[in-house]
Amino acid sequence: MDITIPALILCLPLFMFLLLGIAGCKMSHKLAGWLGCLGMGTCLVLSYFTAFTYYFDPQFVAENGERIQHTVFNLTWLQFTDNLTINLGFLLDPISALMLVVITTISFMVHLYSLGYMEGEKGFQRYYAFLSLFSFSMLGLVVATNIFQMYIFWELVGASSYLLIGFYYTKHSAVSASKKAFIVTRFADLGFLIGILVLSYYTKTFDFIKMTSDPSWVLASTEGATFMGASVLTWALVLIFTGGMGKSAMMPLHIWLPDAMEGPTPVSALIHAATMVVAGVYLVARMFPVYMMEGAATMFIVVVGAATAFYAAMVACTQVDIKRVLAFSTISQIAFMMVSLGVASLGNGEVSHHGLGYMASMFHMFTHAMFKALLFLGAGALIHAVHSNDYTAMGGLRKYMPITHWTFLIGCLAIAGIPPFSGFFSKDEILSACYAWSPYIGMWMSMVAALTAFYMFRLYFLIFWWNNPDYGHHKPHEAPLPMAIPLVVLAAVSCVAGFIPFGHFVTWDRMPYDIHLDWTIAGTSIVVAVCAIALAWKMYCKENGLPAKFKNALPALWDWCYHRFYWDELYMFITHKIIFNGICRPIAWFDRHIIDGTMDAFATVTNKASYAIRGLQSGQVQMYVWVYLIGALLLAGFGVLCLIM
Amino acid sequence: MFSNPLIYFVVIPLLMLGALALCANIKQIRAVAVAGSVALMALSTYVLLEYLDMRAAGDNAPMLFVDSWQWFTPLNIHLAVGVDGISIAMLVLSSVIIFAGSFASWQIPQPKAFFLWLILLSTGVFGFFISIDLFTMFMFYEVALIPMYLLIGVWGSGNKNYSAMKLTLMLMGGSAFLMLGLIGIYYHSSADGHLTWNILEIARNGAISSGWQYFLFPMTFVGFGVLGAMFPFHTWSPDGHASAPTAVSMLHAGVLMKLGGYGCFRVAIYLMPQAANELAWIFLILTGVSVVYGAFSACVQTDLKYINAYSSVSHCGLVLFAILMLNTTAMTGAIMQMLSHGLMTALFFALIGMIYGRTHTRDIRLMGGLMKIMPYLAVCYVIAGMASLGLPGLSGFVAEMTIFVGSFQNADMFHRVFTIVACCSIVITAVYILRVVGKLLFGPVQDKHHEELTDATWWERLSTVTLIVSVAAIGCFPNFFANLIKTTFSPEIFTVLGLN
Amino acid sequence: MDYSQFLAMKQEIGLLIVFLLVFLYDTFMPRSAGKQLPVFASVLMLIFTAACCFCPCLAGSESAFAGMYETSAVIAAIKNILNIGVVIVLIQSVKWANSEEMAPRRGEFYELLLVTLFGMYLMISARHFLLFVIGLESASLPLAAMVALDKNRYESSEAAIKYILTAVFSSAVFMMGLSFVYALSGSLYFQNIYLALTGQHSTMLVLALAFVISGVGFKLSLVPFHLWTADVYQGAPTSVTSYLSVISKGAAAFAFLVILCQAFGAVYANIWEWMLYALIILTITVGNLFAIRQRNMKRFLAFSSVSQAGYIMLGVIAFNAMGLAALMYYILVYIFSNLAAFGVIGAIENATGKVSMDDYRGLSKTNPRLSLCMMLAMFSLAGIPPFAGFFSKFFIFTGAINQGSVAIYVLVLIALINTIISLYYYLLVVKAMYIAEEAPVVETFKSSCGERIGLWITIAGIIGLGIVSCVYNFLLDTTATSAINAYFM
Amino acid sequence: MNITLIYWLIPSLIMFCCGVYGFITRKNMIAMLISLELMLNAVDINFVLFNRYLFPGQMEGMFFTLFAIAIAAAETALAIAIIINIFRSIKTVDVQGIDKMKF
Repeated sequence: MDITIPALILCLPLFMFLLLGIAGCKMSHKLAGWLGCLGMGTCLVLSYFTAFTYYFDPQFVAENGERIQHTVFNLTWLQFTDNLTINLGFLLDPISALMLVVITTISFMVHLYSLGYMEGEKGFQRYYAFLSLFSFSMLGLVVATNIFQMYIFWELVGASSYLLIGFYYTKHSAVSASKKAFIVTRFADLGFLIGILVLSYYTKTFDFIKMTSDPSWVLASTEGATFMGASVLTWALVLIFTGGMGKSAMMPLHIWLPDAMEGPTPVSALIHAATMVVAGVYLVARMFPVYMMEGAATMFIVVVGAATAFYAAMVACTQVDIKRVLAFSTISQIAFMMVSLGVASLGNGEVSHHGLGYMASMFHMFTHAMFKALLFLGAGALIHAVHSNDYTAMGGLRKYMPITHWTFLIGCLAIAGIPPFSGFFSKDEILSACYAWSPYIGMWMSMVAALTAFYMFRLYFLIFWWNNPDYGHHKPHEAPLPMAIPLVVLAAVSCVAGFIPFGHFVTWDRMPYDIHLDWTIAGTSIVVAVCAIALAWKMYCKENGLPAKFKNALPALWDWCYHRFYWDELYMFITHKIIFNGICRPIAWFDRHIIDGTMDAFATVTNKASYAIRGLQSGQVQMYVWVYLIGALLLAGFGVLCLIM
Repeated sequence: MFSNPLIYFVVIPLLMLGALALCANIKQIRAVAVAGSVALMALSTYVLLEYLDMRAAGDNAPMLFVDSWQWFTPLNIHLAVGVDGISIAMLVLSSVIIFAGSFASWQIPQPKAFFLWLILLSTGVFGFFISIDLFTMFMFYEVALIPMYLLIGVWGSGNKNYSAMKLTLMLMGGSAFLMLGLIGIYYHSSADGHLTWNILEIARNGAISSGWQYFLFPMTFVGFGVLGAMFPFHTWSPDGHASAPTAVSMLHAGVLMKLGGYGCFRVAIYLMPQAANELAWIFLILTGVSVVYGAFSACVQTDLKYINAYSSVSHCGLVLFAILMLNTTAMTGAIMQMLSHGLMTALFFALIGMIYGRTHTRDIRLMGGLMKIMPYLAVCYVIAGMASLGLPGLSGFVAEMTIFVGSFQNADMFHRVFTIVACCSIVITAVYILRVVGKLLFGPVQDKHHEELTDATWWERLSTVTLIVSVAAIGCFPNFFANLIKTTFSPEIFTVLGLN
Repeated sequence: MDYSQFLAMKQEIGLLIVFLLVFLYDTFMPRSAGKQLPVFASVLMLIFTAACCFCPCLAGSESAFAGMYETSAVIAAIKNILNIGVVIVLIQSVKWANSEEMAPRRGEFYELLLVTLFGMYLMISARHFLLFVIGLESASLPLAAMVALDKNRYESSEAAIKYILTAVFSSAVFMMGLSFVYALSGSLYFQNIYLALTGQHSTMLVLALAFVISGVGFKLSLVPFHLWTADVYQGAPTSVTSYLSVISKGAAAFAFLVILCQAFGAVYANIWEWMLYALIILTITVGNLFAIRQRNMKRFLAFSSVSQAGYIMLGVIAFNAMGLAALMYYILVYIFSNLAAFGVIGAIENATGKVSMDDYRGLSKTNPRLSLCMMLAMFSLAGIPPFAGFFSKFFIFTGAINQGSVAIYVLVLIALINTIISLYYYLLVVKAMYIAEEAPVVETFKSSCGERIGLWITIAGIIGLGIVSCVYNFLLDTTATSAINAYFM
Repeated sequence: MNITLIYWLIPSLIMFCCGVYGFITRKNMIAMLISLELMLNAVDINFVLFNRYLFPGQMEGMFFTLFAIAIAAAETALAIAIIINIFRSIKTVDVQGIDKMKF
């Protein structure tokens, strides 16, 4: 495939960033906005074209029907050693093509949406510049040909998410949220970096294709090397996965994501729902053949994922801020994908159930991106309408804003896993993969699915039904056109996306594979979901005392969930009390008073000494002579001493 | 003698000194400063290109433009010059920072005296980087050190008397050890009694016995290390930087501290590889500590310059750390780190000076929301911060990554564990950088009087843009610089260092 | 006896002629012409110095009086160095010598000064202790008179009495030591002593050496024989102080080296190396420690000169040609640097009578040039490149380390660490002049022509002597080929 | 009895020590000068003795003594002159009075 179009896909957003970032302040809001959209639109078209060619052009399919991994270009960016080199390249394979589509779609939708949502905001141009920067980084991340390129763009998406979360930089909460997001992910990235170092030290390569095409060789290269009991490969993979945990907000590194909702809602939709947060999943998928080799690592992934999924779902049931509910649902959904990746392998180099989990995970990533972006944008429309994030300020909105209502409902159905909406299909694949791996994990995940359905509809009912508060003189208004269009488009996608024969496009070994619905599992999960929705309807459809009863029935549980199991408090304690007051301050004190004190002490001692011996110079001749004589004799004595020795 | 381009690195500053002495008014002084720094930049660029051409033409002598003129004949002291990739990188760095610095001190009081001292300092710096004769090297080294005293003492602020004296004495203390080390090297420079000060010859002879290396290596390494802000000899740096005027902080952190790292490599390690190899662990511990230690203590500072000084301790610690790793990649990283740290610290200090010049305070608790008031400076500050916490695309990232990857290639567990310890600094760096950015630039405006402050003037913009562009250049095209530096590690040096 | 051997003493004879001319001028010219005496003397001395520097007849080495007296290229060189110093002192002291209260004693200053210089010549050239003692005494006794020259100032006389008493005491001890040496070796000829002492090491010899060293160390003001220095420097008229601090110190240093090498060289390794070792450490350290707290500039420089003497001694302990060359070079540079400092001090004292460091505050604002000279002098004394002091220090260390033993490395390290202390107090002066914010004490004034010329010369030396390598090269070549090398091992 | 060198050396040593003692203890500067003379004379005696007993063949010690005596005289004269000068200005010859310059 010729190089220009992929290169353009990467360069266009970067160029837009520079253009809007440098010249933006001179432009009018409108111009900047439309420029941004134009750039992203072109990018969208180009990447659709690329993806299309990749999937449907026979030249990318080998004789045995395997889709080949195609490196469009791979430029040397920084050479460390002869075989360790950072390349900037463009790797085209099923998942990267998939991600190209997802990213550009969502990004374009958000660009469009923001025209309405961010209208008249101060720093509108800056906002679009940052959006372009983010799109650039994310695209670079997904097409990375080597793990270090991924790390580079990994950092860049972190930075642009920092900038976008802190977009309202005069708001304290926004600033601290952005800081939190950056530092937590930075911490995770440290793990990622060390993982890369360890892996590259043994494999002597960063290149994905090299590593994944023959993972047994990776295993061999680290053969026998262990560190603190575990094999270094386990260490490396777990550490790399830590990076993924950070970006994808897995427990215990999830705490930044809810706060990240301080950013503008479209940003949350783009970064913190659809694209950046799935980077972790993407990373693991990218390295999947290597992870397959290492049972411990995959087990770790499954455990973390399962725990996170349940935890987030629990918390989501109690949150008041609608964006937070969505944030936690995102966490839990990503956990789904992680688990599904984990269960795709048996850890001994074999895949379980034909690697269904892998495909399911990617599938869910795709569908989830769509409906979660839809939900967030809907939430944005609501917030835009009632100027508050809390459902307590909403209620009965279905009458005021029908489009939002219907699209939001579609989103909820999709995530709850009701056929024929897209979520149903992907989630069903995941569940069947889980059951195939181990029934316990399967049941666990079904329970989480139930919870998901419950809290989503809790949210839905609380917003659109529940009661009819008096909105006073300014009634909530329907979203303006530029905001409405993306909602509709995404809703449409969420309706049909489930019918894509996904197995033909994305599988772990890139061989086509037929999805067949396992109706026993599908059926049960539908039933479960419906029950959950019914419960939600019972509790929240009309204003009533049930929720309060519920709350009072299990106060402890409710408190813990409401306070997100006190994770933030724990982190506050560790960072402020222990690290800040327990390490930094003592060190600073030590530096000023001990190290520097010693240096000053030299000077002081010298001064003291010079004061102490001043008596020698008493001004008395006889004293002088006396010193002289003693000196001479001592000198003689010293000489004799030396003579004896 | 004047056919060699290198000599002009000393001649131009001297001419500038002469011209400055004749200047009558501020306009002329500025003209001289700008013209001179531009000339230096042009010269360094010219040398860079020439050098690359010659390398491309297959000239793999350890140093190029080598030339040497008799000075003190009986002692075999020469004025010997020569450059390799590292020195050229340093020369370019210095010229850029001097250029930026002379714009940053556009409105300094008593400009004449100030620029006289500043240029004297830069004379020392350039002389140090071009000379390959231990004696002249040491001479220029001290020439570069002493003007600091007056620059800080006269134009400084705060507790300047104390800081200036402390800085001067501590650095001179370092050079005391250094002098002994150098003389010692001279007397063991050759087996056949034909003693020499010339680095290349000493390296070629490799006659320093291991016993003496054990004695001389620490001497020289500590001697230079003091200027490289090596723990525990770094305490001059916070006070010194805090009191120094803007341009001096820029030059000092940007260039002068590099003399330390450069000397450690060029003298201590290059001439005494064996001791370097066997004693490295001691200094690895020290520097590894100072990387983390500096970062931690930066987290709680409230004075902008203190924060920066401590981050310098951390970053320069990384330089020495990487040099001690004794492998090509890590050393390349060390040199790139010198470049990157030089540029971004200079940028930091320039911005701090500009902010201080407006708000008259450096206490981050008394400032806030500057992004609203002086967006240009604020944005530059954010960029500098991003460079410092290692954002890809800016210089910090490539340097640090090269260091980490290089250091981690060491077969020995100890080195790798310490590399991981050093890696942790990237998180702590993020913490203190974001803390400052958040407190200083974001949030609501703290002090109502700051509302009517102005944004950067054209000369401030020029000086910052220069630095930012260079930072970005390194960050975006690292391979160019990496290769430039790698040209240094020609086979001869491999043999000397026992690398492969 | 063969009177032609007097011709060996060319420089002494020349000096005597200068002395006589000055003496006759002073005696027989009318009082009105007295005001020209300083210029006359300076010019004469200048001519004489120039002649000595460029006359080829001094290159050869001769000896006279059965080897009591010896001259050679090296010796001629050190004498020329002293001459140069004297010329500068004379030029600088013109204004002071022409002042009112000096009018009756103007001539004496010059005569005494020339006589002491003559004595130093003898010290340097003597190869027999009798001649040496004569030189020593004729170099030190007239100095007492010169110190007392300012007879209406009490400090002057106090300084003088302190000086004469301690000087006589020390010479008594010194001669006591000599008597022991005589007893041990049966001769006062250096080379006889050398031969006789070879292989000897008796307690008595050690005692004798200690006494001898103390005697010369007194003139060099080595700790603990230095206590007179500060008071005398402070009390004496500034011109005399500058003369005392550089010329007599330089002569004594060289003579010290000659004695230790040519007479006692045989017992270097096991006896006086270590004595000197201890003395050097003491001298440098104690001198520095005292200097830190001085506020009176002359007293301050006194202590700084004490520690400088310690550095000079490194050239002696080096016990090799490089050390000798470095010592001579150091003396030369030290002459220029110290005289620059004293030139400024004298100029300010003559103009305002202020000698305290506190009075130098803000001097750079009122008298920028003087303060610049002072700063350069301080930097040179502290050994900051590119000024000559740096080179002299570097070379003296190089020479010392050339001796090779590890102990010397330690010694040099101690010396180097002391340079930090010295840098501290030299910077104090710079700080007072440039950094102190207080209002200037000394108002702007115009220094006299002589002072200005003197300062120009010294500054030129400070800047030139290092950069222009030929001086040191010349010294090292001469010493490397001189006969004294026979005594080094 | 046969009078050996040692019999002569002891008195000279005693003289020297007396000189030192006097120099360090007496307050009157004239007295200090006298003690100085004692020391110098002790030195002279030494030289003469060594010459006479150890190296009878030659005269170096004798000559040295002659010169030493002359030098001693010169010193004393000079010292007394200065003492008188001091006496003029502060009307005392007490050595402990002259410590204006110290530390």
